Amino acid sequence: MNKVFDNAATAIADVQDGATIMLGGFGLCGIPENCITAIVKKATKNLICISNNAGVDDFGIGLMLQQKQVKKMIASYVGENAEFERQLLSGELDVELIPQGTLATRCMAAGYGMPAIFTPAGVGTEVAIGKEVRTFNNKEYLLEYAFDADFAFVKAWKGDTDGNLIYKETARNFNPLMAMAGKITIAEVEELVPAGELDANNIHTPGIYVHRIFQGSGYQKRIEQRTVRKT
Amino acid sequence: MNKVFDNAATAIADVQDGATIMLGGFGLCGIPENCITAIVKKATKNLICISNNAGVDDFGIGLMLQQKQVKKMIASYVGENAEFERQLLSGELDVELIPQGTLATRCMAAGYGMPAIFTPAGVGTEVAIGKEVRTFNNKEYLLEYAFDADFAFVKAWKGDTDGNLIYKETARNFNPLMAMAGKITIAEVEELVPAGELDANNIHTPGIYVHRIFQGSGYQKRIEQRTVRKT
Amino acid sequence: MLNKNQIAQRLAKELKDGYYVNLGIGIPTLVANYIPAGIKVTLQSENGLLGMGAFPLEGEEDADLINAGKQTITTLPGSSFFDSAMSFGMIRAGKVDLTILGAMEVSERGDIANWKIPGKMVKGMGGAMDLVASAKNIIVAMMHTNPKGESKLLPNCLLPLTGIGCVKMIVSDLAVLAVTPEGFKLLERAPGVSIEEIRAKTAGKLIVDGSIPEIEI
Amino acid sequence: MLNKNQIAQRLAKELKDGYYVNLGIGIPTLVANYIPAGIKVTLQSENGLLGMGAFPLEGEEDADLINAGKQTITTLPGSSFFDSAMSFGMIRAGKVDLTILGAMEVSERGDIANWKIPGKMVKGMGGAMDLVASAKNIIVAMMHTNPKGESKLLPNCLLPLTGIGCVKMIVSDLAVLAVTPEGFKLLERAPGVSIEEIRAKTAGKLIVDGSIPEIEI
Repeated sequence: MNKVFDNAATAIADVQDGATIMLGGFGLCGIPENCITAIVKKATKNLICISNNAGVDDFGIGLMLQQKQVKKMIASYVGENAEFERQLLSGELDVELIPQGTLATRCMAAGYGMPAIFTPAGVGTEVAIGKEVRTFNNKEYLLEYAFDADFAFVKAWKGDTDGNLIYKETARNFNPLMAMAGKITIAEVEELVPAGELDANNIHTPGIYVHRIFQGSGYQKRIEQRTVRKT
Repeated sequence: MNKVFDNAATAIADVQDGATIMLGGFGLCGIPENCITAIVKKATKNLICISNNAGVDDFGIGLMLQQKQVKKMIASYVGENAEFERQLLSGELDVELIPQGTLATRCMAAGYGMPAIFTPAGVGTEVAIGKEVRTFNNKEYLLEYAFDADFAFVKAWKGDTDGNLIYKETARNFNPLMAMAGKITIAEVEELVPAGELDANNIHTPGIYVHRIFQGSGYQKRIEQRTVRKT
Repeated sequence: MLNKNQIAQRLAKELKDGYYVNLGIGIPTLVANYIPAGIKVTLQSENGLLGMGAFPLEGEEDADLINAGKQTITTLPGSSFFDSAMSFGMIRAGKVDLTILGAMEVSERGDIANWKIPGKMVKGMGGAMDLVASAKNIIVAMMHTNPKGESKLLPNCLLPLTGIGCVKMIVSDLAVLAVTPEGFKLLERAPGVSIEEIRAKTAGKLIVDGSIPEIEI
Repeated sequence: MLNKNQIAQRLAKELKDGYYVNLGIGIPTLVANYIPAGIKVTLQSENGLLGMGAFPLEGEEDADLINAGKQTITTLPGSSFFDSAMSFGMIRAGKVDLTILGAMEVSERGDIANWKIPGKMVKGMGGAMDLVASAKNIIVAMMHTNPKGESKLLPNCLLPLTGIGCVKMIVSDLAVLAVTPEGFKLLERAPGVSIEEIRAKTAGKLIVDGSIPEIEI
């Protein structure tokens, strides 16, 4: 059973038009750059994308938006992205905005075999419209369902040939959650090592959740808000 | 704000009769030995204990049972424990047996601010009696509530003065879940180091969940089923 | 009639390359000794380990490294540790491809009873209820009859249930059977065991369709 | 009238030793510059970090280490990284002692609107709805009026809500107010600002009880 693929193109070769894809990352931090490049090249259409953000105009999911590959975007914050705005206002793009913690927990629910979870986020707001509200200990919660995604594209720092993953710093974010949630999870890593080289005690995503893995290349790791202090 | 205590006795000094306590560990692996010894010495009574197992006759929670400190035990498997059996059959001890995954997830729910979760475990069995059953995608699930525990006693391998914890191998088990779930979480560690010495990328329990920490001593780390192979 | 090791050998034929497998206590544990050459199977231990290896050598036991039966074990390259919530999370989510466990009774609808005998000391269900409620592929390994000679394959379980409608296959000392909507379907019989004997020792509905080959191990 | 840094300074007085704090974008971020000496406050960033430090020095930026505003940051000793589910888990579970965030409007019942202006491009709520629905202690930092001079402290929010009945306190350029069952209770006024001015610029119900001290920073 070989999980190792040569590159993004072969790893994502069976992603069909209309697929639902989760993409890890927060802003541009920890995004699956190679998978995105490959899906743009493959020109897969009518995708439903679940990701915390939608990239920027010329990077991340923004590249997929440029090619009009995305039919629907499920995200918590869609930030500064002119093409995104244009497609949304013109009706070309369907957008569902959901609270960030709800997004994270709906991913985790899928990975943990929980069909739905309760969260207080959005109670009393337009997010609650049409949703079941339930009171526990005098506090109201919304019932939110686990996501159902055909593929998850995640990016890790290190990975091994059994699919075990370790993320770096805040590039972890949604990646381990989506890795658990995808029906087929494709992981790209900065460094791929033989099974046994990573410390079993420090694995963030056990290989059972990862179906395909490849060593990525040419990472740009763009910084959205470069902020520094003087001394 | 100092979280560091000298020893178990001072860390558990305010545990009152009738308290609900979670105790980490699986069998005798990763149990909070020092806290148990201290609570036995303190002779606290009428405790409700939530733990996967109940120790053995002369170790672990078995020591608390010997002193008749436990009013109710919530566990998934209570194994070989003659005194436990005697107290149960005589009606001195109340026991609630729940599926192991339900136990784990009810802990996690408490730590994750989820009032209840859905699990298929126990559907159609006596565990389901009196519980709400709900169908999602043609599969039935039980509604199970988050635990509400006054204290969690957990055992880690390494910890720092900010309360960050790292567990070793399968001694992790329920410890990180109970650490998240306790209103007051008391961690005992084999090695306590200054904040900053542990790798931030490899922390299993962030210090925000840990209220008190101390370096334990005299760990026995008993093995329940020593099993070896020949060559 | 198969002995316990032979039952394990037959069960091992159900393993496929790439499978993640949870093996229960007893006969299922023995299956690890018969993983076919050339395939990779990763063993999950529900106390928080993927990649379980053999028992340790004398003197190499590690108190922090045990399996769900509390036995000292070792790990293989590529193993990972995690907490009990993630462990049962991956079980519930169907990431574990195959679960093999023992049973006291199985009904012709695939119900299983293996955790409690009323009137006896109850030890608890441990992770069994989670496993049987979650796994997509559950095989039971057990003796066809109990020590009194009574069938353990019943129209309905008499003991308190562990889970309902979940068992897909049974490998006993006498036979291999699939649990189908129509009842227990006889697939293979142990060498030297007649269909009549299996029929006599199967209290639930037994379907015998065509010729039944002997178990090959 | 307080400037933004003075608002942050006043907010910093609400910090207590041992607090875990989530600071929103804008004025709340500035609070980190005024943590009182002698107390320990740990900053949570909801993208998965406890123990956030200052911005990095030029040349020391790390693309893998950002805050929830996507800014490059550093960590302090004792920090930890975790995934977004755990991050919002600890927020929902009330482990974060204090959340300070900006708002476009706050109602006299503590409702908050800070994520959407109908007719304008909507960027999304990010983690704001989770934070306000979960935290036990929520303080809003904002200007008392909008650029048109209209009060942002209202009987009812006019903009789409982020959360209901959650704001406990407001620190504005003009005043410090508690949100009480009876309405906005004036606690302190900015140096040189009269109660009449605060009353004039507070559209929601304002309670002035006794003499109101000036804000000390």
